[in-house]
Amino acid sequence: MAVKTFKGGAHPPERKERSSALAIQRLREVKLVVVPVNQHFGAPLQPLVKVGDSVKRGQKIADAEGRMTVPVHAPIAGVVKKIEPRTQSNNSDGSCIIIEALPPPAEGQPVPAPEDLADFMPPLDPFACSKEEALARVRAAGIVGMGGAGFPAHVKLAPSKPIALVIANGAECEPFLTIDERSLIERADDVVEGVAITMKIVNAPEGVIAVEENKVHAVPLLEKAIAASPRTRAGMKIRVQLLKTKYPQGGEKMLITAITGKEVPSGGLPMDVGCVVQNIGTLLAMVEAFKEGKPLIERGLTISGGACTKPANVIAPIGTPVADIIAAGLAQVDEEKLGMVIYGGPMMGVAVPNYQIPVQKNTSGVLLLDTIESKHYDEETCIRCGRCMRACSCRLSPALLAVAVESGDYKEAEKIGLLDCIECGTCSFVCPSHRHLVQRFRVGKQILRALKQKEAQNAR
Amino acid sequence: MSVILITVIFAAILAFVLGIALGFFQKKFHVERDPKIDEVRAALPGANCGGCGFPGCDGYAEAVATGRALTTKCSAGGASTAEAVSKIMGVDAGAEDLVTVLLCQGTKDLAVSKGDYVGIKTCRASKLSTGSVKACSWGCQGLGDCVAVCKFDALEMGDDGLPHVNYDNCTGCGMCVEECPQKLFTLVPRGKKGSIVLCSNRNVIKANVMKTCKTGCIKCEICVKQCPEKCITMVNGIPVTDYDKCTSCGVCVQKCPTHAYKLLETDVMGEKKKVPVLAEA
Amino acid sequence: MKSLWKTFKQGIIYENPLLMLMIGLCSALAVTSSVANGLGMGLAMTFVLLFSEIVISIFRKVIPNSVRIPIFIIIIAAFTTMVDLVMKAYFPDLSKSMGVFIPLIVVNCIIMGRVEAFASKQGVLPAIFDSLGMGLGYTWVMVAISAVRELLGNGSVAGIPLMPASFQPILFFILPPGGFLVFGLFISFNIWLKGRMDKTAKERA
Amino acid sequence: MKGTLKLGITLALFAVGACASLAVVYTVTKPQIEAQDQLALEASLRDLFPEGEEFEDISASISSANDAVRISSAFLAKRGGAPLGLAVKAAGPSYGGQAVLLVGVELNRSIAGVRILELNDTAGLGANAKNPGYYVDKANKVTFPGQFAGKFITDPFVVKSDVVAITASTITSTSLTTIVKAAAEAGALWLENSALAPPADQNSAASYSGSAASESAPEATGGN
Amino acid sequence: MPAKGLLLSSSPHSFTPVSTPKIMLSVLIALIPASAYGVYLYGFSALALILVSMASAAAAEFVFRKLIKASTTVADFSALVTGLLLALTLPPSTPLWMGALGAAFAIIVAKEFFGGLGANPLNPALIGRAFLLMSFPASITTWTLPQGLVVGPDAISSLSLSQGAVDAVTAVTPLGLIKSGKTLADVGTYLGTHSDGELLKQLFLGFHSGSMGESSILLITLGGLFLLGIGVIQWIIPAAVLGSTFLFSWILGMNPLFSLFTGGIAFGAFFMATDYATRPLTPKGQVIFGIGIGLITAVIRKFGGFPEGVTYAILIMNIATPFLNKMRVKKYGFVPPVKPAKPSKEAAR
Amino acid sequence: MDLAKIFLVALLVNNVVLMRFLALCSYVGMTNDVGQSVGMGFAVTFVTVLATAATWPIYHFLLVPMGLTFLKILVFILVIASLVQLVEFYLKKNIPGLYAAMGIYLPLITTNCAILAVTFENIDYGYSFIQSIVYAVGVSLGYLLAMVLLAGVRDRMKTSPVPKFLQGTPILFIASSLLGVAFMGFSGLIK
Repeated sequence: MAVKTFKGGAHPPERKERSSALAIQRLREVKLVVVPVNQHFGAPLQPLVKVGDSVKRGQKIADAEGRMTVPVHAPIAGVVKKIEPRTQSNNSDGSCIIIEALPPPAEGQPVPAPEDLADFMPPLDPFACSKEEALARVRAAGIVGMGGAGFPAHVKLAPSKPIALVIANGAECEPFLTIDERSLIERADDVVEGVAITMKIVNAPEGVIAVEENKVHAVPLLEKAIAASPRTRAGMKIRVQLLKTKYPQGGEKMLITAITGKEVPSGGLPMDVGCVVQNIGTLLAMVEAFKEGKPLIERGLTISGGACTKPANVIAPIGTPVADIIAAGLAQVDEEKLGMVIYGGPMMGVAVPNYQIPVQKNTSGVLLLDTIESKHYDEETCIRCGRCMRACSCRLSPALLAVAVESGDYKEAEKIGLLDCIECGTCSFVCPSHRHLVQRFRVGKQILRALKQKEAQNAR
Repeated sequence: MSVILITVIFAAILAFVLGIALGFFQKKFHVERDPKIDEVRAALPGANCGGCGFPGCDGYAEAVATGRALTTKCSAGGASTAEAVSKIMGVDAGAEDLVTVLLCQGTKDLAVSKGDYVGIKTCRASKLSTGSVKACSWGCQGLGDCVAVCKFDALEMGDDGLPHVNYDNCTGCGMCVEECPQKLFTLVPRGKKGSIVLCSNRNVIKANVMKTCKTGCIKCEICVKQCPEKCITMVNGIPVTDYDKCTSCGVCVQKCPTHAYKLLETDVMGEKKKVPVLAEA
Repeated sequence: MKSLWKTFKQGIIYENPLLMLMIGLCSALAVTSSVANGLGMGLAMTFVLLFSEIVISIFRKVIPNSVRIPIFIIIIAAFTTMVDLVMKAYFPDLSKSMGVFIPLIVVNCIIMGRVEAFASKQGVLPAIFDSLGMGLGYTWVMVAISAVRELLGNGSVAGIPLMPASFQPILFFILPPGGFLVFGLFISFNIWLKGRMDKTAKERA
Repeated sequence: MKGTLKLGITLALFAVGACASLAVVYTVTKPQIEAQDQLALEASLRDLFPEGEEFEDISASISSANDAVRISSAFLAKRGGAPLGLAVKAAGPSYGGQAVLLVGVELNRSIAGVRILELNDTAGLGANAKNPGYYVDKANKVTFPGQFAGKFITDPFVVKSDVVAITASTITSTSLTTIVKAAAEAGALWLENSALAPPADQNSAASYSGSAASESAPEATGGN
Repeated sequence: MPAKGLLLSSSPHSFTPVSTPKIMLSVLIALIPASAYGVYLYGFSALALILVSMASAAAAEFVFRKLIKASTTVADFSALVTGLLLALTLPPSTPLWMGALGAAFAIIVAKEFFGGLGANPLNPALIGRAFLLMSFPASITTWTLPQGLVVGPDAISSLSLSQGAVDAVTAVTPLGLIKSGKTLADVGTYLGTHSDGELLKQLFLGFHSGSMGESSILLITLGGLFLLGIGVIQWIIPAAVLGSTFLFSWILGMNPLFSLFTGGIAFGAFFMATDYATRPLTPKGQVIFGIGIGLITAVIRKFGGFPEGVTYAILIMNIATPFLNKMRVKKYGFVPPVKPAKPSKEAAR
Repeated sequence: MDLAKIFLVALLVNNVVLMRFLALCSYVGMTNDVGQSVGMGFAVTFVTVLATAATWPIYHFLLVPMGLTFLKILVFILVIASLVQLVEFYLKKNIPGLYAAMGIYLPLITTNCAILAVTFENIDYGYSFIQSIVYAVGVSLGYLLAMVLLAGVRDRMKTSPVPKFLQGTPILFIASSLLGVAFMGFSGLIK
């Protein structure tokens, strides 16, 4: 099989060996969950419950009107204790619904019936129902893109342009993270099924499961699953594609370019080149939503890092404080060595002040880095070596862009592609002077957007 | 002798022709414009040296007259010209004399920090990346965006991690108000009397305020209850003084359990500015 | 009298045309490769400035505003030509080494600037002091720059060898790039000096 | 229109005043300026031919064979009516622009001396040609132009061979040598045509001993 | 929960092990063969020149940064690189104090005045060399013969070269000979070779007079290839410089191989033109940059006042760098601007 | 001297700003950004050529026959000043588009010593009319070149940590010095 890739990028140390062989564990006992009301990219939601309400597992607890919204469901059965602002995994304070689990039935008391605890939707056959029904189900299940910003899945699955290819993003190019790899190995059938469902909904003739070379051992399993799938027997075309191990191979745009050779136009979406890219976690959530009627109330994540003495791949209810996963013994941390906590991968994740912060729909991993791994450097002056320019997967010129941003020349910065930056962090990674390039671009984008907004207002 | 004669005749004719031509062209190609430009232009030396960064004296005069340039840019004319130009332009600039006040007292010792921030040393960047370096989401980031933007040397980063205002230099231009990502600055008239809360937290969980900052407003509303003039109201979680009624009696300042209340005339702008906040509170 | 002295002092340091106002730079760099040239240029410049300011100050009330610039130009050009002629007649070597820069005094921003800003508004006496202050301020900087350049680039000052015999002249300093460098450092030095003086003045106040 | 007229008249009055005074200065300095040029030239001429009493301007009748070198003027030095030699003022290109040289030619077609009138080459390098303290032959204190004195026009005039170059200034050396040679040849030709010098084939140094004959050109021992 | 403060920063949180000192160190290593050969050829004086120049550069940087109360940056080795590069472009017989002065000038005026590493608009080592060339033209153009090189028997008489002291023979560089109107054959005679091929071979191996940086094209190329191999420099600029020098020399009627094997063109192509701070960043800009250097070098060698033009060619193209940086590659997904682009909503995973 | 030689010498070898220090006021003042410097450069080119075309005939057909060559300075500066004024009036009224692009630079040009120097040198060097025009173009394009190059360097220095005591004008002169060093490479290029 030909190994495909894109131009540019870098190869940070993978560090996946720590957790790649560990089977996914399920966290069963949860005492308390902190569910952020807003976990998607789009308009804010309103809580549907109030303090003191009893909720069932899977019950909708927040929703809003509008296309760019996705409801949130109770991950466990329990009682709403509080609704108040808490720190979320993006470091900002957001309204959270705090649910305390029902106490385990005392001895001799009747165990509550499952239907009293859970409130799932009826199963739905995606291959038999209409497209509208399927999309409604995806939204009702609260599914968002589980890899990145939390883009509503039902919007992504209703493109305005014809789709030729569905790509399952199994690249998992971030160091440390192995949850997708484990999912590919342990749930290959479901992954194939998820691709098939997606293909059905967007009416795509072909599906590709893209896997980086460092996960080549998952390929035979996937190929077996494809061969065994009733969907491929019914004529659906699904295949596996190996990709070179390189960061940011899992970036949506890079993935599309690697597989199809096409480039997503600046400011455009994957559908502009006839592609839909789905995260592995998202595919699994969709399968569950159709098969079991189960909304997105739990997700898999990797807990790893140098200070994590016992790494793990776990499935935990959304809203579980990571500290509770560790307290439950699924993973262990050496407090002494702990230097940094990151929600997400080391390249794009967010450094947070503690690991009390709950798991969210888009939390693919939690890294507990030791003090050596978390060494950050002070900036030195740019020596203009040009490494960032060769590494930039978007063919931007980070060094020049940084100069434009620093000198406040936002017109120039926009011209040379500030808004095209996907913030993958490759440029900062390769910089020998340890320039905080991506951070600079983030700040620059914020200012540029504000300027443009002002301009638009003035124009009016 | 003939040389002198020829010279004189030549010069007379040349200059006369030039004079007529200039006068004629000036009339013929006359273009209406703001008389203020001409006024400013007249006050400038006319060296057209370009030292001001504008294309010639005309360019600079136009920039000044339309408010695009400072009145002090003419280097050829020096201080006297600057004065004259300011006089022409500055007559109607008699706005209120404002100064800036920082609405945060979260020094390094009093406010709890969230972690050790590494990255670009600007407040905007730290806020974007960490939410807030301080455990208090509303607190001063202490990285001096305000100091950097101040053109008048009126702000200085103190050792306590907060910017300090030098009220002699502050012109109330409002650049810091614009720049602060936490919106912690406010402009008040110079010499204003009355009390003010030097805290901006709008934390709805009162119990958490004390965990993050020892001098934060904990929304106890003692000030509202104790004020003899009844001039304090809670607005959006922060007590606000009605300066029409405030008599600077100082009751709120004394009663405030976290020392968030201060008197503008003494504690903020007065001689003994920044009375150290007691840590035991 | 005190204000006259102050006018004079302005030009020497605080509003030094070369270092602070940064006008009239061309000649400051072009002819400062030797002290003789620098001094000659400075004095020629002072002469033109002095007489232009005097004449214009005398006639300031009869000059119509709309043609004042051409009239100023005529007066300045006349004095410049005189200097040019006199130098050609009596200092032919100096005149030759300064070449086109003597006639170019006419477009020196210092003269036009001072005439417009000062002489056309003030009486004769202040104008004299202003022109002397500006002219000498110009001259001392010229001499200082040329002294540095000549010393480093030729080992001598005003033609007198000062460096030990083993000194090898650093030609860079009498070549054009050296002029730029020395002048840049001079400005930097003056800014520092002025900062120091402002500081002490403030402390004293 | 009346205003315009008034402006014109005012301007004219100032111009008249300024120009009149200028004209006065001009008339005063004019003879002095003209005298300066003449003085400088004569000083050089006398320097070349110390015995010369009068110098006849023969500029009109001389021309250069070398296109690059222009003969601007030439003077026949005489003593008591008898010709002593010819001084040729020649201009040609050098490193930093035009160089003007005055070359004295003896009647025997050897070079009486070379004076550099104008040279704008690099200070410290090519400009050393006109530096009286710079010796190409330090032992004998011979300057660059000084080394030409006594050379015959039949000599090769090749830099780094029979002409010693100024250190690190081969171009200046070559350019100046070319000018000297062209001027000397033009001068010798004129002398021949005027029948003041013997024809080329009869050239012999022994027949005439010039003032500079004792200064022999240094052997090529220095420089690079 | 942890009592101590954890590190908070913006992503990425992982960094390459490559650092500025390591890059500079690798340049120093790449220069070792050429320097060592230079020392072998010219002996102690060359070694002393290298050491003095490097020491002076480092000291100048240290003292200057102390004076302006900035952080000390000597530890990044960049000053040492500048000092070494400068020493390699000077005649081995340069007086030591000149080397020290040039290195100090290069570091202070050309580098630190503009803000230090990465901020200098022109190559400091070349500015140092140009400064010395302007200031002491005689010394900087006085070459010595390598130890053991016996110039051809008729060389002295035919080329009128004079001999001074026995151990230090003043000499001319091959380019110097060409500049003074000699032919290739004369150069061959001078170096004691008998055919053009033999001459080129000798030039390539480096047995002729000149600066240490122009002696052995072979060793310089090896150093350059080492830097290319470890990714410190990229191939575009050296290729463009060498290619265009070859081409333009040929067009202007010079022996193109001779042009490549003499003078500092190889040294300039690999070590000077690739200087990070002063070369354009964009590939297109680099191509034009390299071609410009080749063209100007050939033109100066053919028509200019200097036998060697690489120094000035690189400096002149350095000035053009800010403009060449505007020649960018089309960014990912570039669409010709019809309407203002909208922000991309996707983030890489 | 052929025309190409005159042109190249004026443009590169004796660059008007970097080697001859003319027109420094605008060189320092107008190089804040590249666009501005280009505008100024072209305006100077235009006026220099115009001034040369006007002063050369005046000198040779008016001043020389009348024996008034000593009035050269006065007449030339007056002619240039009036010329600039007239061009400005004309542009402002009739071609406002061009005026907006270039006209704002015109007042600066009256005191630009490069222009006056060119007109003088045309006389001193004894150039013919055509030679004078070529020389004028060469000099003014040399000015444009220096302006643009400095603007480029300045643009780059905007984000450099230039030591405090050199910030502002001093570093401009030092940058010019280094540009001059590079331009020394052209010396001797044309003999």
